Amino acid sequence: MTREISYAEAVRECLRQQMKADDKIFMLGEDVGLYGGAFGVSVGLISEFDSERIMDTPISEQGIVGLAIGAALMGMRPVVEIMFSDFIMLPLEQIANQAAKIHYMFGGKAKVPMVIRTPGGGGIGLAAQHSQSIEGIFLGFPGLKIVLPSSAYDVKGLLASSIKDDNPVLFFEHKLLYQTKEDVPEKPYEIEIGKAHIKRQGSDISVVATSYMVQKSLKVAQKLESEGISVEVVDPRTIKPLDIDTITDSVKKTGKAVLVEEACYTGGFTCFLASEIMKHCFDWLDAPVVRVTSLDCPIPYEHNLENVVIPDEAKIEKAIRELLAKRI
Amino acid sequence: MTREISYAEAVRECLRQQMKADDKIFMLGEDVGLYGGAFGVSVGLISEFDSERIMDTPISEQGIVGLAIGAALMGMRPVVEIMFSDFIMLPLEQIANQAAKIHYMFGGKAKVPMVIRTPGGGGIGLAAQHSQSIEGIFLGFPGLKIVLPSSAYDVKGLLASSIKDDNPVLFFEHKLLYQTKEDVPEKPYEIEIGKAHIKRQGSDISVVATSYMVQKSLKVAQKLESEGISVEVVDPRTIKPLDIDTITDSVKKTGKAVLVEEACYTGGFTCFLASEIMKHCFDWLDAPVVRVTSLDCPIPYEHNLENVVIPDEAKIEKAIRELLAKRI
Amino acid sequence: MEKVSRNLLEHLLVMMLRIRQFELAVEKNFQLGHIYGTAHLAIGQEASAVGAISALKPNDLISSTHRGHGHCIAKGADLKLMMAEIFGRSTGYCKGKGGSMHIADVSAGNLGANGIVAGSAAIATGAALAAKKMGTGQIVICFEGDGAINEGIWHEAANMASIWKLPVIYLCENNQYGMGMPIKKATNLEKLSDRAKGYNIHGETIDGNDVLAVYKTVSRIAEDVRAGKGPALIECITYRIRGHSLRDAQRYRPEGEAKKWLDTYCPIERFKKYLTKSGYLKTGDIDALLSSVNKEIEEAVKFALESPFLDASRVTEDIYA
Amino acid sequence: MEKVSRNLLEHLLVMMLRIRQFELAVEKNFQLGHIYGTAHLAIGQEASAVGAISALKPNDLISSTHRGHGHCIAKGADLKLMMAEIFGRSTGYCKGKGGSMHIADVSAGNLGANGIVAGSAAIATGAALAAKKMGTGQIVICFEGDGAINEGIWHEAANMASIWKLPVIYLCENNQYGMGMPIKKATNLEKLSDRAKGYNIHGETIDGNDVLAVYKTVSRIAEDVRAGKGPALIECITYRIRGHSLRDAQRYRPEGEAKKWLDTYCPIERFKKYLTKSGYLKTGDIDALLSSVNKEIEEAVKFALESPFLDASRVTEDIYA
Ligand SMILES: Cc1ncc(C[n+]2csc(CCOP(=O)(O)OP(=O)(O)O)c2C)c(N)n1
Ligand SMILES: Cc1ncc(C[n+]2csc(CCOP(=O)(O)OP(=O)(O)O)c2C)c(N)n1
Ligand SMILES: [Mg+2]
Ligand SMILES: [Mg+2]
Repeated sequence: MTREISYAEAVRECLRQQMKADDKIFMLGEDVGLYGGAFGVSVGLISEFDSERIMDTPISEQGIVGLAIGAALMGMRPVVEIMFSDFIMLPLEQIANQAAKIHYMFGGKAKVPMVIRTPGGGGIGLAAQHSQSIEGIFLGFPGLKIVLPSSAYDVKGLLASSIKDDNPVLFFEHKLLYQTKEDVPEKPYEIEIGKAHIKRQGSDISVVATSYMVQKSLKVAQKLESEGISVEVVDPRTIKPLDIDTITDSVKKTGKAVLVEEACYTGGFTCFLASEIMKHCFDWLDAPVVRVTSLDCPIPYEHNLENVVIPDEAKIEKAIRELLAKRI
Repeated sequence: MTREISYAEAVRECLRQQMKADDKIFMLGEDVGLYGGAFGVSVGLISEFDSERIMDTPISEQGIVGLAIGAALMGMRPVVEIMFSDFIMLPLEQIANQAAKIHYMFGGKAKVPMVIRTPGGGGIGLAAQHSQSIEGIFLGFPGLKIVLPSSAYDVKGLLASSIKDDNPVLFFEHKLLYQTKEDVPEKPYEIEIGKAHIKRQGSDISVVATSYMVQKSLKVAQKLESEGISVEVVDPRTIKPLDIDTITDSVKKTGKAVLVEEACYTGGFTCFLASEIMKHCFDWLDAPVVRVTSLDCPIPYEHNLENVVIPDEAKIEKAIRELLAKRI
Repeated sequence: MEKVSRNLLEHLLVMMLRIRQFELAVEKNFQLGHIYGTAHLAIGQEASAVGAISALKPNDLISSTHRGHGHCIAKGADLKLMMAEIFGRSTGYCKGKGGSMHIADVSAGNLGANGIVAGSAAIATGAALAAKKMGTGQIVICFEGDGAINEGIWHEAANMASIWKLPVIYLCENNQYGMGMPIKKATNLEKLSDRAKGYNIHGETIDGNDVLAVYKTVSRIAEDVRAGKGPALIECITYRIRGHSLRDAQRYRPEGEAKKWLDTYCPIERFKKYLTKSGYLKTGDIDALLSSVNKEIEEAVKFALESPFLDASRVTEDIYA
Repeated sequence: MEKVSRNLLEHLLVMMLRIRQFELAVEKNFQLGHIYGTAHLAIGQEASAVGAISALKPNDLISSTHRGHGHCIAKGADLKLMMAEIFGRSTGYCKGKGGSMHIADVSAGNLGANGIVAGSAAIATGAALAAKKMGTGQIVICFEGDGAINEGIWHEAANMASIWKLPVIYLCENNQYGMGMPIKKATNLEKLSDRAKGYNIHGETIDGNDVLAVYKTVSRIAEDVRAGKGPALIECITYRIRGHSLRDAQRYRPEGEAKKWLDTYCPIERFKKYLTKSGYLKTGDIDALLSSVNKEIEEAVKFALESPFLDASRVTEDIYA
């Protein structure tokens, strides 16, 4: 059965179904129990499970992640929630030096199956320490997988595969996606990690976007359709491993690529992606790849300022039009 | 007067001179005093200053950086040493959420003049948790400056400017550079942050390299010269701010770019650089920019394995030859 | 400790009223849609901020938290600039770039609110280190919630403060919850000040809703801290009357608990009672003080509402010093 | 506690000899150029590893540190595989990918050495959490240096262990230095076990060079921990006889200090004296044990030397499970 449910509900449903199916799975995080998490994602789960399965922790991000690693080494499958993705800086050492590397350092003889769920992104006036898109910093740590679901359907399937994965998976949700709705099957299903998804077919230009920027890009594509501009929107869904083939196929077809992400201009995932596209599609490209990102600026508090920093539909549209207008 | 001294000595001399000139400067770090730091950089300074100026701390990286921020807010100019750059993951939150953003969040009304010195890189058999090149993770945090000196002359001048800078500066030294020697003026001098340096002029191909990879690239350039291949070697010296003009001028001249860094293939600084070069030099490029990096792999312990993961001169040479051989 | 003066008593009351009325105004203006984002109100916790900061000298320092309006006001901040910041205006302390969680006034001794729990612990300790190095005689109060003391950085900072005898007081406002987490589930301690034993520093737990007790305790301890006897940890028992933030459904809290605390332990009502009973002030005096505070708050709101937003072109200013 | 058996006494001695001789072999082979990188030797600290781990049941767990050879050996590791790892060979515990600082054998209950100070504190605590959740009855000993307890993560882990009464013992080997930092400068405590008071857990400081004392203390405490009474912190006073690593100039250490400790408090000599005095073993018995240990070590070195390096083509295996 398929119903329209929200992204937050899809996460919750996945957690419920997976935890019912496997008692090695448990949740660990700040106020994930009665409070239901800062964005209400786990509201109600505590009454279906108990405080052993849905563990409220002290405010101790390093410790929480470390505990999860230890439990994972023992064969459990912890799902950690870090309340805001900004706070994931605190347990970085445990994630990137321990969880990511244990399998390798130990010669393949131990594994760390765990998921860290955390909401990123701006747009609700929480300023510089609660609004970042930080996923890019994890790209350089082999051993980690990085997932950024952009819709309710995707989040349910990707979370299921992440929980079943035998590696540490960083699972970045987005504050502004939580209330977006989509048809989602009730039955559990999985979406393979490492497969991009063409969210919309098109032939004139390729837009590769992540997380909430997929939704914004789709709106722009829809709008441009009425003018006869055919925009293909590709969502990598997982930025590590990256399905570069699906992306380069699209770019080879259209000859033009706009990459959209919410991280700053300097240092985000699309830097790597741009460089890969140019490497693989050099002879197909009509013009350099264009990146649409946040400004190189901490996210400001005030609403208008925040909107200036974070890419909006107008900026995406402008980038597409300008690239299409380029004389080859 | 100019003498040949080592990179480590150049750092030490700079610290000594700057601390003598300004009593607001002090050092803070694990075993920076009598021990002289894990790589002997500050050996002897404790007898010229005292334990108030050269402060040995407990093993508390987050706390050390946080204390430095507080002292900087009060008008002092702390110079922190983090023993291995891998450990800088621990204070990431203080660096990237606090030090980097305070000036902005506080509306420009406070500043955080501090330097964090830390050695990165592999090559001495210390395995996955002591050998990383982690500088790239800081690119996405506006407010930080990131400096990677590649020679004794540069390190002295860049450290002086970093200490005098009113912003938090991350100063990445390299274990294998410490013993490399160069002519260095005895008198204090400064090298402007944000200016790339053409380490060697050339006309056939541009190699842009950072940190220890500059030295390796220079050796390759030297070798190829005898074959009549003219390699230009550019060292950005500071990756943030980045002197993109000097780099693109070089690439426009040669039409070919090889980027060399010690970080992993996925996610390092040269991802951004490659994407910028292709953006600015698209019409000048004969072929896509080539990146020479470490493999996407934790640094292994054993010597040969380590050498396979980290780029060596042979790999740089191969990349140059292959790019030059490309039929345009 | 000398006997407290009438002036001081009035000051304590006015400051607490300012905080209370300011927070009520923030709450109301959020409901009216004038405030974007969120804020964390200190209603019910006025005594710890006011009692502690009133025990400081003017050039002493504080660091604050996400629940920082009270500390900021008690440290003498300009209500207009605070309100303007919360309204996101260019006239605010941070030009609208920081908002409620980042109000700071470093030159006036407020090292800033902080969006990161325990994010200020080491920063405050570093300010104390600098004060000691420079011989300024300043001390620092590091405000923090009960939840903050479980963060690693707090531990690292407290240890360094202890070994170097830094002039810093960790003032832990135990308002019974860290978000929805009851303090008894987050630590296994009778008193949070027992944490002090792990660092061999002075620890003390007091009634944080008794403004005079806070004032007297902090005054006494500040003297020792200033004299170089090392840091201290003071736990102020208090209660968070409102939700965690302006957007908290409060599922975790027993019905009526907040009302009970407010009815029984409201720091302002208790202090008013004390003042009138002991004859320092009459009810009429208090009413007069309240209405003058209300006027200030009204002016602050007016100032904020009439202030312009920062021009978008200036959004990337202030990234580098 | 029951009286210790002769078997046990012999076991304690043999294990300590194994560690000592193993470490001497590592040191020698480093000097010979057979070992690349560095290692941190546990010479002089044999009693805490052996005493503590001998008090565990076979399926209990340990986590270790950068100075981890001793813990690993005491937990029953195969000396050949250990030595091969330190020599960087494909036959080693980690195929040469980990080296001295990352030897682990999770399926045999060793959660691994760690290159990060306090890097294992939370991991060990999480293993204890899992053991409790799964009802396995296992307990975990988290070995750590005196320097490690000043890291924030240690604090966070200890607090969670305390609130959830997790079956973990933090065994702090106070060898007087963290690298070159004397412990008295790194904390302001009489006894490091005083840190326990900050979490309301059991803390105890013992002579860590008395293997029987360690064994008995850990046995007693392990019983409580296993029974669900919550975690404990045991400080074992010991001394690091060698430099911090194989490359330490030891500028910070008073001349003769190490020799004095070795002459006076060597855990092996003390235990030998006890065994011979009390008639459990004769000098000849001990010599026989030593030479059999020496043979094992020689075989381990031979195995390591003769083992191949991993083929370079396999360097990127084992990144993902
Ligand atoms: C490092 C970090 N973790 C989590 C949060 C989310 N958060 C904000 S306030 C808060 C509760 C803080 O509790 P406490 O320290 O008791 O302060 P109170 O809100 O009660 O004043 C939490 C969990 C945060 N801001 N920073
Ligand atoms: C987070 C971190 N900081 C610093 C280091 C460098 N380092 C390695 S061992 C060591 C000293 C550790 O002291 P202690 O915990 O007492 O252990 P010991 O070496 O005495 O056995 C230091 C500073 C590290 N490995 N990790
Ligand atoms: Mg609280
Ligand atoms: Mg030690």
